[in-house]
Amino acid sequence: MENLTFILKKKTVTIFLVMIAVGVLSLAYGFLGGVEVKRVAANLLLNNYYFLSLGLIGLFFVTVHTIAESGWQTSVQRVGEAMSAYIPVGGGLLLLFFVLGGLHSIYPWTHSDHLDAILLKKVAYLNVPFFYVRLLVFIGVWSLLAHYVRKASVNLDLHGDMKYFNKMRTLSAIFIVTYAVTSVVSSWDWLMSLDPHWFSTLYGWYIFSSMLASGFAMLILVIYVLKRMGYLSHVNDEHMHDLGKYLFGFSIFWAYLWFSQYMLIWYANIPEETIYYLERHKYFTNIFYVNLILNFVIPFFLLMTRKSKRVFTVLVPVSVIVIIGHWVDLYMAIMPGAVGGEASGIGIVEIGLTIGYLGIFGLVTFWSLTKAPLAPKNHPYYKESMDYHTHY
Amino acid sequence: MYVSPLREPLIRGSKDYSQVTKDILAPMAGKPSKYWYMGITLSGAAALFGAWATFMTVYYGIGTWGLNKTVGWAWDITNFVWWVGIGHAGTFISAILLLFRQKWRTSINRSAEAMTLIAIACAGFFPLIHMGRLLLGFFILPYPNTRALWVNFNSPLLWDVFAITTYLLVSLVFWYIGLIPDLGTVRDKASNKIRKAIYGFLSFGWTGSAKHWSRHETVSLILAGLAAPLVLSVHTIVSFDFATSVIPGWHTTIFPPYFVSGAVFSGFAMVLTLLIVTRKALNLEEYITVGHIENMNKVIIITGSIVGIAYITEFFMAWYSGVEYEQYAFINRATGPYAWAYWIMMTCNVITPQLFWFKKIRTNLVATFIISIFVNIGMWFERFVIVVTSLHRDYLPSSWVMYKPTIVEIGLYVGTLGLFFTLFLLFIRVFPVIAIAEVKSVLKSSGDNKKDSHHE
Amino acid sequence: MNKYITAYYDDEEDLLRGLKQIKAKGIEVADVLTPFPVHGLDKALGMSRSKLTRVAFAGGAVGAIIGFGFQAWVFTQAYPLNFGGKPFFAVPSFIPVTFEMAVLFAAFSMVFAFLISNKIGPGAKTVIHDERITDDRFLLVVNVQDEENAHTIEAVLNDAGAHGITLIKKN
Amino acid sequence: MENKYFKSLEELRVDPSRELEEQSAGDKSFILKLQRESAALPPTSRRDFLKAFGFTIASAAVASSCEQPVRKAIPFLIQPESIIPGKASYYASTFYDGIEYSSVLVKVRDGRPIKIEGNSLSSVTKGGTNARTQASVLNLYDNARYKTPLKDGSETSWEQVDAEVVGKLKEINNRNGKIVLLSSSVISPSTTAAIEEFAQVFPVVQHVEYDVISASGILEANHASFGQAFVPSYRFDKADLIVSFDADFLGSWLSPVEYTKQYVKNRKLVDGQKKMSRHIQFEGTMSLTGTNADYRVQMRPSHQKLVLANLLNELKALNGELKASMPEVSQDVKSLAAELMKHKSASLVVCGSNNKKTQLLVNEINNLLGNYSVTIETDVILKSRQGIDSRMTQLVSEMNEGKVDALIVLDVNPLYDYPEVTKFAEGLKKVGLTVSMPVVTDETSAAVTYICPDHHYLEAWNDAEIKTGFYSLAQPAIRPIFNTRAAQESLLRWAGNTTDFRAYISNYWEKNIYPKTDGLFGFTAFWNKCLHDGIFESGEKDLVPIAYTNAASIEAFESAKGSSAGDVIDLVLYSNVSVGSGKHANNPWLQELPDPVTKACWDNYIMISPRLADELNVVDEQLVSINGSVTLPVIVQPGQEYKTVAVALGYGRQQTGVPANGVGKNLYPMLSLIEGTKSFDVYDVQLAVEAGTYPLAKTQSHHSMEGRELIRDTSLEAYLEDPQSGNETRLEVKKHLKSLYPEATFDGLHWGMAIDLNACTGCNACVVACSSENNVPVVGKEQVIASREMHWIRIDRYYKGDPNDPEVVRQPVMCQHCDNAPCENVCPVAATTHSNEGLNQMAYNRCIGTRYCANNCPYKVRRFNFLDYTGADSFTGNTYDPTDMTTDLRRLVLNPDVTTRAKGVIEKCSFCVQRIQEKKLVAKTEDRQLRDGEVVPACAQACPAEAIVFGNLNDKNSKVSQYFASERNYHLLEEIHTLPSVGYLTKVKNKTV
Repeated sequence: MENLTFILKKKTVTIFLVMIAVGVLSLAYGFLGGVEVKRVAANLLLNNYYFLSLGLIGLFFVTVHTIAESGWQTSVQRVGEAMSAYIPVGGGLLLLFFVLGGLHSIYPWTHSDHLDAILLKKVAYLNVPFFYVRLLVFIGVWSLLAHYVRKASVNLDLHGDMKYFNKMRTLSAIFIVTYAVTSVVSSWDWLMSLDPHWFSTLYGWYIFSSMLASGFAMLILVIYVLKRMGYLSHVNDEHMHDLGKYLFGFSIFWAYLWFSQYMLIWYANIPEETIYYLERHKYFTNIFYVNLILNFVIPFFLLMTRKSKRVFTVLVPVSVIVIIGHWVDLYMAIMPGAVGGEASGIGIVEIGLTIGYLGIFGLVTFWSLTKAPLAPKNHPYYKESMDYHTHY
Repeated sequence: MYVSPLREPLIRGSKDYSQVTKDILAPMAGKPSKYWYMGITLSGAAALFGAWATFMTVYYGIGTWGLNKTVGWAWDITNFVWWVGIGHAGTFISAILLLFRQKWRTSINRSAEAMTLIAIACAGFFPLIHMGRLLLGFFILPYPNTRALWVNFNSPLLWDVFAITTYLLVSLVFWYIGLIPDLGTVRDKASNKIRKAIYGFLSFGWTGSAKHWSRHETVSLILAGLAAPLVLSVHTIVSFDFATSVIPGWHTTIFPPYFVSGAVFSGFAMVLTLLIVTRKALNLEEYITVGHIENMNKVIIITGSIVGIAYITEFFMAWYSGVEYEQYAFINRATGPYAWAYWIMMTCNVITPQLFWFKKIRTNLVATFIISIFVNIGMWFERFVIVVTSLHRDYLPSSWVMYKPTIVEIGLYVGTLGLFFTLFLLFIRVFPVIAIAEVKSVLKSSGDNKKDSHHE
Repeated sequence: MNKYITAYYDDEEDLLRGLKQIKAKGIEVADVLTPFPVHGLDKALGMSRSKLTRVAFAGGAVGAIIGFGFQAWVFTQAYPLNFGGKPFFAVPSFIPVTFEMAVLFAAFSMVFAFLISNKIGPGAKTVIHDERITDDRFLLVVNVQDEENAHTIEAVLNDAGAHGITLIKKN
Repeated sequence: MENKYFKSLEELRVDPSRELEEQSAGDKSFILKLQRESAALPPTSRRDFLKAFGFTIASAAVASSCEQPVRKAIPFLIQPESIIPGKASYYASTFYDGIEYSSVLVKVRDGRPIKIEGNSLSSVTKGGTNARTQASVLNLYDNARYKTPLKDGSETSWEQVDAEVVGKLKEINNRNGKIVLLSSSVISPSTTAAIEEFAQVFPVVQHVEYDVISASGILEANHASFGQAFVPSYRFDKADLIVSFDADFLGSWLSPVEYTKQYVKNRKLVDGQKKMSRHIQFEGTMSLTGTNADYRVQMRPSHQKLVLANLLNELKALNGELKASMPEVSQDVKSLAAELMKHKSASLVVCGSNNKKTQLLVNEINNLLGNYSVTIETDVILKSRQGIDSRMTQLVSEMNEGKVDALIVLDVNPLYDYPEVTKFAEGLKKVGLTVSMPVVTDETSAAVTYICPDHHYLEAWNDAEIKTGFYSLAQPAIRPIFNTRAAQESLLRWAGNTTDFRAYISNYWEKNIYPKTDGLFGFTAFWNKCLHDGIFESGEKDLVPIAYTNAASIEAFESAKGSSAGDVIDLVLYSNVSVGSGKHANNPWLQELPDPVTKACWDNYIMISPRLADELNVVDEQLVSINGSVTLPVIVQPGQEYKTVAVALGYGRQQTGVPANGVGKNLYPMLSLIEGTKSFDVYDVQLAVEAGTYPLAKTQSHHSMEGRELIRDTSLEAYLEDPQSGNETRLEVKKHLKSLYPEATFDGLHWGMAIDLNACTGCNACVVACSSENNVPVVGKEQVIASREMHWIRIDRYYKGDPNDPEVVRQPVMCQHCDNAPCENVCPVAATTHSNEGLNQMAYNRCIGTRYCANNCPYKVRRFNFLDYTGADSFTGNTYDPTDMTTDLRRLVLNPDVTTRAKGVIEKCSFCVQRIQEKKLVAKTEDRQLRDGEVVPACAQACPAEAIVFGNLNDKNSKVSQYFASERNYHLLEEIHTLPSVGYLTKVKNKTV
């Protein structure tokens, strides 16, 4: 009989706390060790955005399958829900970051005395009060929906009442619709406006695809860790195969959007657009290609066969690579605008802060896992998930 | 495989395998109904109208259309993109839904794929006819010639040639591979010798061997895996036709996914339009159930909403860009001389499908039929808005003009509609409209008489 | 002399159950002909997974290489032309055609491999044992060495609930 | 390399004495002899031509077909000496159509003239041409030309005509009847001599000069002021302040090409020039000249006299005289007077009125300002306007009274363009002998008994003295295509003189003009030089009999004081830059040439002010009638004075060829005759809105730049302060001009073009020149309405500011030859690529007509052959040619160096690549580098304002490079990084901001 209740061991907590400590130390180093404030701020933004997005993808995973009336995912649904527990935490951290000077330090448009003709045209949108209004709306709506979805899911398991199942469907639909808009707009606000002159209509979806791939990689990793700890024995090869296919598919999807955006800008060669890639070509040449290799080439070739998606020996390394890869992708999105090519780099601050945030994320996720049985046995489709074969 | 009792059965009525065979082969047997004759007369007449328009275009030139120095593409490319979009549903249903294991696809994929093939044929007609020198159209192929001149691989139109050809061939193969076992069934059920010989030839000697089935499934799955990115690539490349340019309203990075989503949106709408009629006419209500229609309606909501978000994103980004040309292009769309087209597009594509949030509407066949027509209209106007309103007022106001279609252009469009329905009407007489073997494979798990005891 | 026995089931579950019994008796089932792909049949018959995927991969790789290589050759070696100031080696421009070629080659190589490995194709001559196997019958084929063997097999099949057990001689 | 100027074909004939020597030289000379003998046979003098004719039809067919088989080819059995196949010769000649003059070079390819270029040796036109001059080569191949002499409409022979006419003339002469010779102003000294000789033989001959667009007002005013009727030489280049009252001197007034040259010279801010004249235009309708003015003041024509009187009054006051009292006008004449006073002796006031009294006021104003002998030269007079209207009026009365027995019409068309046309027609019926000598079918010839068709000017010998001492010669560039005879020769023959006119001219020059030289090298050398150069400028002066007297002006001033500014609607009848007087209306190039102001072609229409349009509640294309007699569609014209409407003359031809017949309405009958003098301004007309609309062909329908910086302009003041002014954006744009891939480099040549927007007046000469050089098809009215005109170069015209009184800016736009061309990228078949000289090339053969390039061109300069406009398609019977441009005769004008395009093919400006190649070959054979300015595209060559400069951008010293380096230079839509090879220099207006 499988172990349904997750117990957070002290050892695990300690590991996460150590990671958090590493983060705090590197933050301190960043401020005291002569690293440019901009660079520290940009790193805080990067990690805040990254892990908040991973949490959101967790929720996305749960809700999208709920409205798709899909059954197989119920076996791993709790993991997605647990990831979504990070949303209020990450949202709070992000808010804190902006309030404590992050906004002013790296967003050129917040400097009202430096606005040029083009930026002046955008003031109706790019202004500090409106920015905060949007920020609060996004974080608030996400956190609330995460909370209610989770609540409905737990209730469904507790009471097995179809009322909760329907409620969950409704909430999921609301989240999907909201998230479709907010993920796009938030990426404009928090990332694209770092290069305030530049614009690309695809940007929101591109960032979303990036987060989607890394979110699924994180989901796989958490499942792997749980399985290593002896949980989730009901999750079999078939489920991993499906998750692997997602990772494979979303990596291709990301590459598709990356190519679409790059090629179209490359092709038309209009200066107001090409400036974005010119900066990245000039100062981040290696990272530019590393990004493609980590996020497309490696997952594409390694996850192509059926077997590789079913064994952890391939799936886990690829997931780790993809998580690093999309961190790099975000790095490429943020640094040139926020810090500039010459002042950027990858050093203690970058690595340490990421470890720190990973610690927070892990802690919150695993803490959340303890709050409900790992298998939602009363979910109406749970049985389907258990009797699940893919013969391809 | 276990299926939750919550799920609605995909096949209604208590049926055994033999009954399934009989039901699905019924429309192929006997004499066609008088409605069939009326239909084919009407669509044939429309196709003849198109043939006349084709002659006019080829003989007298593109001058028989309403194009001018500024608007170089209008109905031709609008129709092309519209048809290509429609041609996305079949492969989407077969490939992507297969990958996502949506069993409800089995009842609709055959006809949707056939519709796809016919739609691509209709679509492919437009890039050909739009050439000023159709007879020299073979220049577009990279063949060795005396001047050692190749083609321009930078041109999205050339990518189109590769994409559309590949898509047509792969879709055809995909469709036919799926059709082989069913053709075996037709062959074995044929009472007449000639029929037997023909279907015997077409069925490639299918025996139903377990090994063959195993390979058949592998092939189907890999083809689905190949067709899924292919279907994305086709409309992506079509979108590149516009997005690579420098024309405001054309050059925007969101086009690739937005076009794909719009294509699936319009494709599903056309599938709905066809199937709502077909299921009734061919008595296939038990196979193509309201549940199927509802599922398709859900896809319509999703893709319609994605398209809506893309419209709004584009509009916002035009303002946000601060580029005056970009801004004007969008103001002109919404308020310029073609604003009516824009608002038809907005109403049909963004507002109408939202009605499907109501279960009552998305399970109502009449409402679905009407909305599917609306979506078809809206998606036509979307392409019209993109092609014509962007071109007719671009950078230099001195060249701004208006465009009006001529009877020849209308003829070409009506002609392809005629061709489309003619071929579809022939298809339902010649091939099984539902994948017999696939339906049988889900009959036990998702039929009305499924055995709940199974696989405990 | 080549002989074999055919027998049929009316339901795939009976077939799978029967197969288990037959296999347990050590009788090798040569083939099963079904009207649709029966889930679990390949396992029950002990078939290995198809290698068609490898053909597809190889085809795709060849297509991609040909596609990319040809474009690169045309633009840099055969006839370099200045198109709007784009570089001759215009990699982003080559991607779409490369992709399409890869898909085309992969699909067709696999489909041809499928037809060849199954020995089916336009005008292929195959034996149709029973016209209802494409309708609602699940037919077993068991090869027979001699008369005695045939009886044993017939008995086993009968036990396993198969109908219409027939011995067929082929010359 | 300079153009090679050849003498005529006839001049190049082999000296007969050499023939004998050659006879022994074997086969080759025998062949030569055969050729000469055949050429010597009387009727076969046309054979050389026919050979060339046959060949050229064939080559036109070859040239015009992309894949058609050659249907007919007649090879040269014997190569004519002066024709090198594939190589063009240039002959100097003179264009004069009775209205306008240009000294020209005629480009002849394989025996046929195919292009007119300006002759830069002439100090009158200085190499400039206008649209009509450029188009005149097509008149040579007019389908509607008379092909033989005719009597009562049926073919006859010259002998017959000569016999009959001479008989009748003698009879009239004997009975002391009256023979009238009706012509436009004759500027040819030899023609004048011939007419005199004719008049000597027939003393009853009276010569009446009838100018369609007459200058009677000036002639008569000057007669009153100076004692002689003449048009003086205006010097716009010497004036720092130009004030024009309704004189469209850049478009149609007197000598526009000459004036454009002068005007622009004083306004071009290049090569270090910092000075610029100021131009103030008072006018009612929006004229080409008005749109170029620094200040444009609206003035109703009926107020003109009063405005001038007020101005004179103010000037007098400034001169210390007592200010007379008179009705005031709304225009600010006071400050104008002050400004004029500031520029005393350096100003120029001109007036387009044909009223003697008005012109007298102008004379007095110029006199007060001391402009005579400075900006108005009275000792060099313009001879193209000598006709006094009242003489014609008198002639018509006499005809009606039956006093005229014979009327010989020398290529004028009063039955079309005389105001009281019915009266003339009535009178004509009463004339016993009527003879006409036209080139092309016209209304007058249709009503006469004898038609003695004249040569086209490219087939004929002629001479001219456009201004005192400025002589030029015209020589044939082709043998007469039809059985025509020079009009002068007809007159001489009737007078009993059988000398051919070439000899006659040469004799005349030997006797009368050669003596004006120092005579150092003998007459033959002089004659050859004049033929080669096309011109001879003697420097002689024409002295007026008396010094300026202002008595008549004072009288005019006194009478003007009594007039008042009425509140009526005035009608201005103007001649535009395309069909002009209507004489060349049968020229498809001109019919399709969009008006520089309205951008409409293929019709005339009523230009109406926005205010009046609102009052009448009419919009464009609404039919409106004038005085109940003429109904035309309206065009709402910004800048039009509130109650001034205008309609172009020159339309409504009924009896000429296919393109012109029935196009527009004839407005000549609306001209008012005031005391026998034509008034082109008709006061107090009644407008009535009629039912229905009428579609007009316009090549531009949107008139605002929508705030885009397409045409950049500034004021002179701002420019002097900061040369970058008006072009500040460029600095910003240049900073951001970055590319994702290395910019292409061009070693050797990199062609570029710079256009000085300050110089361009919008006269459209370049458009016709381009069509002529590049075989641009004419598509006809319906296709222009469908926005399918094919012009490779267009002049965009935008309005800025108040729609009731807008500023007008213009910009010639052709293919920008972008180094990052969006069009090239997208052609699937590689039909358009970039050359290693920076040219954006089109391979017509390769084009399959997807039109993708045209869509993706941000400048919209690519043109598509929507139908088979040229007859070059592979299908037969589908040619779309509403203007008969594809007849064998018309096709002779095709330039064999440029492929005619088939149906379904994209075409566009090539920077005249054929000219580039030609000059490159010349440089190569001469083993040297190309020189700057050696390659001149057709548009640049034709431009009378020298606004277009072409050359090698890699050569930093080239003129185009210097233009590109100018602060004023910018590129159209530079911000999208197309890297155009065409630059524009900002427009500078001498305006106080």
